[in-house]
Amino acid sequence: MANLSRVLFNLVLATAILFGLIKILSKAFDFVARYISSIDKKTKRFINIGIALMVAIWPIVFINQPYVLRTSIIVLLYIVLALSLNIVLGFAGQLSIGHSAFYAIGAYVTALLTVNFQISFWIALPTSALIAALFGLLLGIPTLRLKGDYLAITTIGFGEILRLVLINWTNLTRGPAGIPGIPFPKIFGFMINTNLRYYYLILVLVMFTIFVSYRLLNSRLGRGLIAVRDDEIAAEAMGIKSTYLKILAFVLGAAFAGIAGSFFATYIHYVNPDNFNYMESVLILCMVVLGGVGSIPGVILGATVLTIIPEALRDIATYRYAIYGILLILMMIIRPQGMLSMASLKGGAKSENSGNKKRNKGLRGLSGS
Amino acid sequence: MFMEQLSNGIALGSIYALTAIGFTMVYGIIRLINFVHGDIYMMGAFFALTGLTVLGLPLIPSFLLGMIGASIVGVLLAKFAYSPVFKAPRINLLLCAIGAAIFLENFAMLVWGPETQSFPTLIENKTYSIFGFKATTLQLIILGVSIALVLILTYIVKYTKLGRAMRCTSQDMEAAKLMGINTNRVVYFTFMIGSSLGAAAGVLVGMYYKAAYPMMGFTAGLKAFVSAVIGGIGNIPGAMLGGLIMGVSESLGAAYISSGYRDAIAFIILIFILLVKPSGILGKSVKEKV
Amino acid sequence: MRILETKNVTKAFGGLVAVNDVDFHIEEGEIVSLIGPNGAGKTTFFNLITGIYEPTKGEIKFLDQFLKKSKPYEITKLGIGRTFQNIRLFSSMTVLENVMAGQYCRTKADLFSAIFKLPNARKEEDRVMEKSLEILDFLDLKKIKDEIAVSLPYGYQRRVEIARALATEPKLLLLDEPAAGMNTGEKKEMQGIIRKIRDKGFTILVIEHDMKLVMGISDRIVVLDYGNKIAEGLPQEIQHNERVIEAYLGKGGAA
Amino acid sequence: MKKIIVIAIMMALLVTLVTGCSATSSSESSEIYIASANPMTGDSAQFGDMKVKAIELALEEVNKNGGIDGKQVKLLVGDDTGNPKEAPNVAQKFSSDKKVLAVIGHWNSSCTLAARGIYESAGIPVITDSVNKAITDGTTPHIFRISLTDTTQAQHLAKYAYEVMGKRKAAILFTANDFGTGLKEDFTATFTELGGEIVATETYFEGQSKDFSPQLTKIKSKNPDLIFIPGYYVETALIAQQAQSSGIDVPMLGTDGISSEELVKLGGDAVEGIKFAGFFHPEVEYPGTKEFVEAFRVKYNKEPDTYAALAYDSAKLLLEAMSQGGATREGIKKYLDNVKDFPGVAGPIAFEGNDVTRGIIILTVKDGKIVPADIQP
Repeated sequence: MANLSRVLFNLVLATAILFGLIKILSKAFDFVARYISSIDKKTKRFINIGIALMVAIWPIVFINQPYVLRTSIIVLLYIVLALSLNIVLGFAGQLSIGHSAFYAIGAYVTALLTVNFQISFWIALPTSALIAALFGLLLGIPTLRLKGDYLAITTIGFGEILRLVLINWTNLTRGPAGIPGIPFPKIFGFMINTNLRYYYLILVLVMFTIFVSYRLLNSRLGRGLIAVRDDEIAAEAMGIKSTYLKILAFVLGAAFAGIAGSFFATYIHYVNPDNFNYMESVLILCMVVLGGVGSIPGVILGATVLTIIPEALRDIATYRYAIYGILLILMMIIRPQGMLSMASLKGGAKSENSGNKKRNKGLRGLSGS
Repeated sequence: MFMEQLSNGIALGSIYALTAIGFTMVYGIIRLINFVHGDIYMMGAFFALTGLTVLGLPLIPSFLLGMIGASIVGVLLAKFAYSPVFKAPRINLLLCAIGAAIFLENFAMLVWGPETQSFPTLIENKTYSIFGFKATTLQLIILGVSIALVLILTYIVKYTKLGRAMRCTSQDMEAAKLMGINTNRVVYFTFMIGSSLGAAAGVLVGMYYKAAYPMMGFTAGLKAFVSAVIGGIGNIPGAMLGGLIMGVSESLGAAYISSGYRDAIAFIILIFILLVKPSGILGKSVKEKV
Repeated sequence: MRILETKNVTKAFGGLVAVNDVDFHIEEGEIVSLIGPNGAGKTTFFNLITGIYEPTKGEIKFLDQFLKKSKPYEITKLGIGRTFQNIRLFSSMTVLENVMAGQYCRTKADLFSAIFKLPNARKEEDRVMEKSLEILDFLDLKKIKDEIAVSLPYGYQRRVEIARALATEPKLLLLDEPAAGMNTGEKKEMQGIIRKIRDKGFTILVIEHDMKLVMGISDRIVVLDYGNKIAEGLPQEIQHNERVIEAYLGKGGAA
Repeated sequence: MKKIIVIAIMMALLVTLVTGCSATSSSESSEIYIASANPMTGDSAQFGDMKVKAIELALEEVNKNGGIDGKQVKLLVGDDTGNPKEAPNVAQKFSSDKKVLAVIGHWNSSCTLAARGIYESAGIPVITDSVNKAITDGTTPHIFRISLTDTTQAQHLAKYAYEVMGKRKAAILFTANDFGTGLKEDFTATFTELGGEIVATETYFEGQSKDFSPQLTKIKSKNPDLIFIPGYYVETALIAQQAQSSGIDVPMLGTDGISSEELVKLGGDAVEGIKFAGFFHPEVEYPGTKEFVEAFRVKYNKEPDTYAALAYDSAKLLLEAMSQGGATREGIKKYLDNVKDFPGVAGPIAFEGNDVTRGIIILTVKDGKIVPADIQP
């Protein structure tokens, strides 16, 4: 008990620092969001190209720092995962806390295909996505009737059942021992076997995920999805078939999680059921919510921050997750809408978190005109 | 073997039930999947253990220390972590709960150390056996406490003024506020009761297994959640029923199907029940008004 | 031509009969008002037509087609658009996006062509934009098209809901209390809007409490009370109908 | 105004934090670093905790006597959370940190398996105590194992059960991780080869399962004459208690995973008579054993367990390697390759194909104390 006071002191100090930091950053995020929503299309394109260039040059700058490279790769991997959940949660509004199941399926399919059948990674990758998507369909159909908390617990259940199957079906998965020795991917004799090459591989996958997310969001299907998320009854009354869209979201989300899993398997060269537990799903969920549900730049930021923070805190090993917990709570209190929320990017009111409160923004004068 | 497995299941089920009662009560009032419940349960066990070993208190005061300590933690959480986000979307509240759970687990690890600590033996554990059913003293105590708590809580919620205030708050917090109900107090009170129930479960289970460790709440919380949902989330007798169903099905599943799939069996039952009756066995379904 | 016809439509919630044996019809190009005291079953009747509830008994026929067990989105696709009494705009969308979402059932680009912007999807997307802007223009909403819809004042939100319903290209438009909560000026404006829509060739069924508005726009009025149809006729007839007055003012109120 | 003050204070705190961090990392020339990569949070945190305590003890002793070549040896602690996803990050961090000369760790086999490639390509020597046999398959010559593989241990135990204890019908209750499954399979193979029979195989999850009554009831109905429990002490203590209260009176045999004082603390009289493998016991004395146990007790008020002893030996071995082979990664590796009869507190150490060459001792609980069994293999 003697260390109780020390622990409390450290944690209170950490809370105070985090509180200040988040307050300051919150202002910064508002500023960024306002800026993004104010700029025109041309500048936007210019900035996007700038960011893309920076991301492309990044590993070359840090080529001699494998730790930085590795962390960057993990960040990119989680960006794919968070964006995949964003399709389910952010676009369709379905609270899924079993997302790591699809991640696991992708990883195991790739591991099994490449190790047991010596099939090329380039075939294993789409196969993983496809099979994960199939499971997405399998989960999506029966859960159509369920909403909110009930859906959440069912998806947790699905994740746990899958993990138990991975542990117990030893003939196929080798059980808890996992599958080691997943080979490096090869393309036309060119082997992806360094951090640098892996970086570009996952970067391509990230770009693809972002591309699909954006195009989906700005298509008729995306509008339908957001409509279902915002108000399912109104959406149905507008002729939107919510069941189809919800399943579509599950399938797409699962497919991208499968892609992430496939990359994970080939990068770590080892899969094991422990990687894909419930906490992993929770972590992905946190990334989406902290970043801003539905907002693509927000989710990317969320994944980046939540991957880097535990790395940065690794030196204070035992305090690491206690501080992580405090961070989650503070974020939800100070900035419930997430770092870069969907509405703030549209230039909407910044208090979109205030639920059903109707917002009036300088339009009073127009009323009754 | 069947009778023996059945009594194993009931014993286990009453432990789940005990944990699920507090969980379901908080859900019933605040509509919050309280991911922290398992960790409150752990805190309760550790507070009581501190009372027993460090402070050298006897059993009953230690037990009370566990309940009081945990309810203070619960109310502090409600005040500083939950109530600021009540008005935000549900998912924020959920994340707050997840954050608090991660925090408490690691806080306990920092204060009490990561290792499993042994609970001293305080009650002589005898085995009783009737018609092939077997039970130990502690199992009977746990079952008895669960049933007593269901009755007491049902009484409080149904027949007292406070219970009425709780039900009002659960249906419409804004309206309850307008009707002059101090909803903040109701919320804190709910957390206080819920947390002390969680702690009671933690202490009893700690005594039963003679062990307490920082991660003990994780699985317990998840099982409580599942039990509560099976029985009809928010429904107090339902939690008891759900816990027993879980315990028995796990026991029989481990015995006749496979011990490796034991936890999966609980989830399969859960999913099956949700698909047939999404509001749980004793739950009432709520339709959205158009 | 009878665009919509119901026969003996009944809806019971447990023991409570919300809509009882209602026969109803609406001709193409008409504006019909559905009135009645609170709790008379008007909104329930709307929900029956739009497929949110399934009738306990009776049948609904829309354009020679029986709506039996049809889902709301199927009915919308057939050509019934609606607004809601308690406004249900898509809260994260701008005005324009809300209207574009309304066009969902009139488009058919699949996932693949939507994501890769194949020619057919591109063309469709352009058409949706064009059409939405046209509707916004028609309802004088164009200048606020990029505002988040739910952040607008009440009157505008109602109008956006109508715009969204029009975007589904309905043959029959159901308006559930379009003027609720509005001041006199706004009500007058709403009256103009409803007329304008009818002049474009839409058939309109309105639920409304404001008698002035109802009398001003309706070709025909149907009165519900406790789920029963108690009267039907031209505005002047309804104004003097004893049962209607009784229903509104209670027994003895007619005296 | 108030806001500005608050922000200013936050900034000041932040600045002190940042400068504080960089200050600690700037003075490195006079120090040598080794690292511990073990679970410090999560389900297995207690094991990492024990290991770090033991390593710190070893470093303290050396530093008190002037360090290595006048340089103080410091420990960097990395948390792998027992999760194979995190382990490679820890490995990468230590590998790319040039000042880290060697790593003790990864307690979990899955973590070692996931991370070993990174250590190997960085050429950093690692001493692990995880047991999966694939770790020393020859592809990673920088990874040394100071504990026995699960296979060797299982073979020793199966022989002991069959030949010394004279058991013929064994039931197995194993923890569903790579350690438990590995031991279960190898034990089954050897035991049946010798002529014994496995009558029941049941499983559970470490850190999650607390109720074992269905498994035990099932085992009871098969009438075994031995229950083999490959797992760790917390669950084993619970299993023993629950077996006792459900009336099972069959001898139990465990692995090195339960070789800890905590077993007796948690299990009470239920674990009396249980036999298990160990690599270390205070009463099985080698040079330094007594002093180590005494120092550990004084410093931490705890009994050192097998993991602590092995971690202590690992640290001592690395320190010796630094002063003998030079304070470089390669120097340490070369020393480890050739070390013969290094006097460890858990017995002399030499490596053969990167695996330590040692036998097991059989321990048992007698009168609430862990003591060596009467008959050793």
